[in-house]
Amino acid sequence: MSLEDDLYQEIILENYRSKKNRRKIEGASLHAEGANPSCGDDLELFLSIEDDVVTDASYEGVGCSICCASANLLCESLHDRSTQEAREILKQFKGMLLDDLEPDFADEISDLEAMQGVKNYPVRIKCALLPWNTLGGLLDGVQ
Amino acid sequence: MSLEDDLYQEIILENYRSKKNRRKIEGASLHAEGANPSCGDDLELFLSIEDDVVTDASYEGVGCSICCASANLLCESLHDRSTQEAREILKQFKGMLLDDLEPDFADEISDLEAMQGVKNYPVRIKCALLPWNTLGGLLDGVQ
Amino acid sequence: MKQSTFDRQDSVTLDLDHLRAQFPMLQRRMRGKRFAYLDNGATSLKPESVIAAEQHYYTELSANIHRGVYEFSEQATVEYDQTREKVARFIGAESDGSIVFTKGTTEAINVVAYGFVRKFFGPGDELVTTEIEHHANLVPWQEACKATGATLRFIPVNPDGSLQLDALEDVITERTKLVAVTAMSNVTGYMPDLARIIAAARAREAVVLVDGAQYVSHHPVNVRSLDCDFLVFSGHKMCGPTGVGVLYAKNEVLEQMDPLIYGGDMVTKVRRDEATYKPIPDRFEGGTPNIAGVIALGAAVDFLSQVGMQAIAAHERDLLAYMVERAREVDELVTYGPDDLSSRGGIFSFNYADVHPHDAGALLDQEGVAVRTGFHCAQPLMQVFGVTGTVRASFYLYNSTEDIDALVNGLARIKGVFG
Amino acid sequence: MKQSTFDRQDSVTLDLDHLRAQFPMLQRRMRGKRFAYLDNGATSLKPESVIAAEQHYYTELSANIHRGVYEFSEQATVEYDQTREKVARFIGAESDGSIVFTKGTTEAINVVAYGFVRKFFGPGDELVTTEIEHHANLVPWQEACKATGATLRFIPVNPDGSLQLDALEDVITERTKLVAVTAMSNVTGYMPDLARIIAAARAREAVVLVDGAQYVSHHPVNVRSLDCDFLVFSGHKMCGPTGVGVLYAKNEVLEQMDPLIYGGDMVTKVRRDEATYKPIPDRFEGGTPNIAGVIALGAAVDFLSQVGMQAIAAHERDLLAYMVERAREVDELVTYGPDDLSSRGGIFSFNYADVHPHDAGALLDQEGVAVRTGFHCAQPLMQVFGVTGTVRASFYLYNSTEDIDALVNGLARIKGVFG
Ligand SMILES: Cc1ncc(COP(=O)(O)O)c(C=O)c1O
Ligand SMILES: Cc1ncc(COP(=O)(O)O)c(C=O)c1O
Repeated sequence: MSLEDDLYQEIILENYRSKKNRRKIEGASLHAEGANPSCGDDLELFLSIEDDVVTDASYEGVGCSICCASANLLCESLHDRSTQEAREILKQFKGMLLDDLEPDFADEISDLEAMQGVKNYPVRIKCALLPWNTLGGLLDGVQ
Repeated sequence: MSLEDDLYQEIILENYRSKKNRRKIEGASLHAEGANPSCGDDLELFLSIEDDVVTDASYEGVGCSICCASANLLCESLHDRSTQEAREILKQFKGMLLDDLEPDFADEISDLEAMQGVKNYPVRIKCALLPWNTLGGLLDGVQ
Repeated sequence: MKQSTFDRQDSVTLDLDHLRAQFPMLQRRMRGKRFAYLDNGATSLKPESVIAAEQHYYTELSANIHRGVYEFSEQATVEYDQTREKVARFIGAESDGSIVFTKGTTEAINVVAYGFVRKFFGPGDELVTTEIEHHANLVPWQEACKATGATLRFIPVNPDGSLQLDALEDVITERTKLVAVTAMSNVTGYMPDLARIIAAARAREAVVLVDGAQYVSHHPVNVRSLDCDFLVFSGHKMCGPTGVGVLYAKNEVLEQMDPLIYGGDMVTKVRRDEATYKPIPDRFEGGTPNIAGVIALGAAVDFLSQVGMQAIAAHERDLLAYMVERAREVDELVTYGPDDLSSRGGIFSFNYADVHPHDAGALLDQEGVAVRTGFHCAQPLMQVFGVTGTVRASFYLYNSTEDIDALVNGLARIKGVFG
Repeated sequence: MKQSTFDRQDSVTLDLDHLRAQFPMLQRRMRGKRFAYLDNGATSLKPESVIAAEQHYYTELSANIHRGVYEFSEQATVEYDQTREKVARFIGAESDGSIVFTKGTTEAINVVAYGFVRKFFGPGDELVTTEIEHHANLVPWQEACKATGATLRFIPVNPDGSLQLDALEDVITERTKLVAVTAMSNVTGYMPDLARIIAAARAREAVVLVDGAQYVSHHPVNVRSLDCDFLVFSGHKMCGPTGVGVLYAKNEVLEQMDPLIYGGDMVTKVRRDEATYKPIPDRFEGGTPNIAGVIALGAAVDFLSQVGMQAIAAHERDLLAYMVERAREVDELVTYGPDDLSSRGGIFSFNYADVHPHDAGALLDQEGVAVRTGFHCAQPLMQVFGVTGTVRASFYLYNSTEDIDALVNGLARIKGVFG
């Protein structure tokens, strides 16, 4: 497998280039910063939550294509999910990259599976996980 | 050459065992301490000087056989020498051990040559030199 | 941690020939004689696997770790981090403790002396240690006490170099904030009852540092059951390379401490006037580390684990017993350390009559026997014994009774010269 | 120290094939491709002679130094001390200066930050550095200033990463007690006019520390003509092993300083409550040092001296010129550092359009090209450039134009993915 097939496949590049969720949400219910000091990735994640449902998600900051693509996919996948569902997606995503588990995402968010190839590139796993770990921190604050 | 021939020859062992100069001189004109922290040698050297002539020399302290033998030989060799002569003996002794020079000691102090074998044992050179370096410090103070 | 926990039936006997064949130094001769290496207290010899691990790094990776986006740098980072896990497993460190790599035991103790003692201690606070410590576990505390106004106190020592543990309650008081004690004296092999000392410290809520430089390389260790806050040791004494050591620390203590070494790799954000720091343990590893050394330390831990620490400890106990027995044949020997061998690891200190240790060592060298002579970086203990130095024979897994025989035979040569 | 002192007619051309054959890593392939190692700023590859020197210590000596009375320990001590002399000669250190072995540049700077700045500085005193420094030459000063109340000041930086030396007299004042500056930026290769900076410091009687981590390994150095008080550098960047570095210091300054690391081997007399310390430089080398590392550093110095530092510097100047030329072909490249190549060593930092450096580096890796990406432990300089990171290619004696061609060709792959 070449890097282009594994890591830099079209879905990932599209999500990296997408500007749709690359914005601040003014008055977001939750927001937090996450950084990988060793590679300079530095993101801020915003969530709007109404009645325990994610109504909007966005991110801002700098990061490599894997990190930004992962952040965009995260934002896409959370729309209209309950925080409980968000937790489940997070768990699946981390399991896919860290424990080699086969993910079982709902059809409409199956683009997340595009990130699976990252697991073959140990140093990039933390790029892909940065937005998700930041999400984890945010959700831990919601009970 | 065995260590016994080189280092532990009879003259050295005799000088090591000799108690003659192993004593304090009360009211000595000069005295100073010298130590090799790395091997624990720790000596005090005493000189009585009258009219620029060494009338008595002695040492006290702890040291290995090479160090103590060297100290005893030093004390023996300084008797009735002027400080200028003492400086010359010191120079010859150091030259013998450090610069591989052939020494030219007066007959009555030719026992000093017994220390020549030490030069083949680099770690022991500093044992042999300790009393002499201490002497050097003392003589530097006399002008 | 006491030997009483060893079950002799459990202990596998070492296959000495097989082990010795793995140490290139043991194939050498010294002064033309069979090489009897009895200076393991100073540093250990290295097995091929450790030497190969260093070489592997330099010939197959050679890259710097962290932030590398290319194959060899990634691989070096993985192997570096693996050693941290190996070392943690080796000493039974659970997730509530961290492994910090240092230059050696000495640096590890200084990290605590600066980051903990100098940061938190003041006049009225007390730091308890002993007179049997290696200078590395004494001088940093002296200086830290001087700098902070804290007081240094000592668990009293017996004339044989053992500690008066009955006095623990007098010395460790509510003012005690740190107890720093060796797990094994590098002069006598004496191993204090750490469980008792640590219990006394815990009762006063003092933090405990254990100097494991001599112990960890020779005995099984479990920091959880030991319940110390810090354990420090050196790679070079445990079949590993020079220039690498370990500071184990409980996270809750390490979290509060300031780093000693500031620089790259331990920061998150650096601005002109200030910086923020990474989480532990990275915060304590500023600068390019000894990458080859750390990777080779991993190989040393693998090697020791494979041989088995129980078996190593048992083997050395046998050697010490044999040494003590053979020493009885030589009237001129003056020996140091407690008579109770069950409280001692594989170290045997002695003097031959009043022959200076330096002379004794030089003559043993001629017989191919390597021992250490002098004060062994433990001058206060020398004062207790009233000597300026001793000759020290210290054992390791590859030593045999032959080495001890060579030492005893070598004593005849000392007798020959000094009578 | 400026390149203008090189006479091109003098400089011997390197026999690259012969040199490259001595580096085992250069016989390897990465990702199945010819290995183009352009990460010398992070660490250098090692020649066989250095790897053999480490191995020699472990297989033929293996003993601890100092106080050993047996053959192998004596020999190890001799070889350890010889490296001190070799290093002193290598940087032109005369008898009025000392070589202290440390773990690396970072520890060396911390030795000065503690033993000099924290000891002698107070409110009102100023420490001058720059925004182009590696974190190792910034963070220790930040913390030392915080601890002492001293003020940290900066020589202003130009947008291209060079320094505004016209402002020297404004920044270095009678309150300045230390000037700490790099001899070569690890991001741009920029080499400030040290002579001018040191003259300004001397005029104010300030002490000068030069960070030679990038410079010393690539250029001839003479501390006497440079007239700095401290020069620090790392073994691993100069064909030497990891875990060893050098603090050169003028004796008159070192004499006044406190040691950073307390322990064995740096003391003369130790009593229960206090210790006295050895003369310099031993006082600054507490604990068992990285013996194998120091001995192998000696081999690295021998190797570099034999190749010739003039020739190495000239070779890298040629490589940089070629790199800059080839870079002109690629419109998407954004480059960093002064245009005047005569003020730069063999380092080339760039970004490919707005592709994140991490992505660029990962794709170059696939082509067998090893570069470093990120902020290079120099965040303040990244802020000057307004970027979060760069891709850095850094050269050494064994690099050829082929390596640069591989890099330039690799850029096509980046274009393929990111357009
Ligand atoms: C200019 C400069 N200073 C200091 C350092 C730190 O060196 P080390 O990590 O070897 O301590 C480096 C290494 O990256 C450097 O390039
Ligand atoms: C008990 C003890 N503590 C500390 C040390 C210091 O270890 P290092 O010199 O490796 O830092 C030693 C080594 O001699 C030791 O035996």
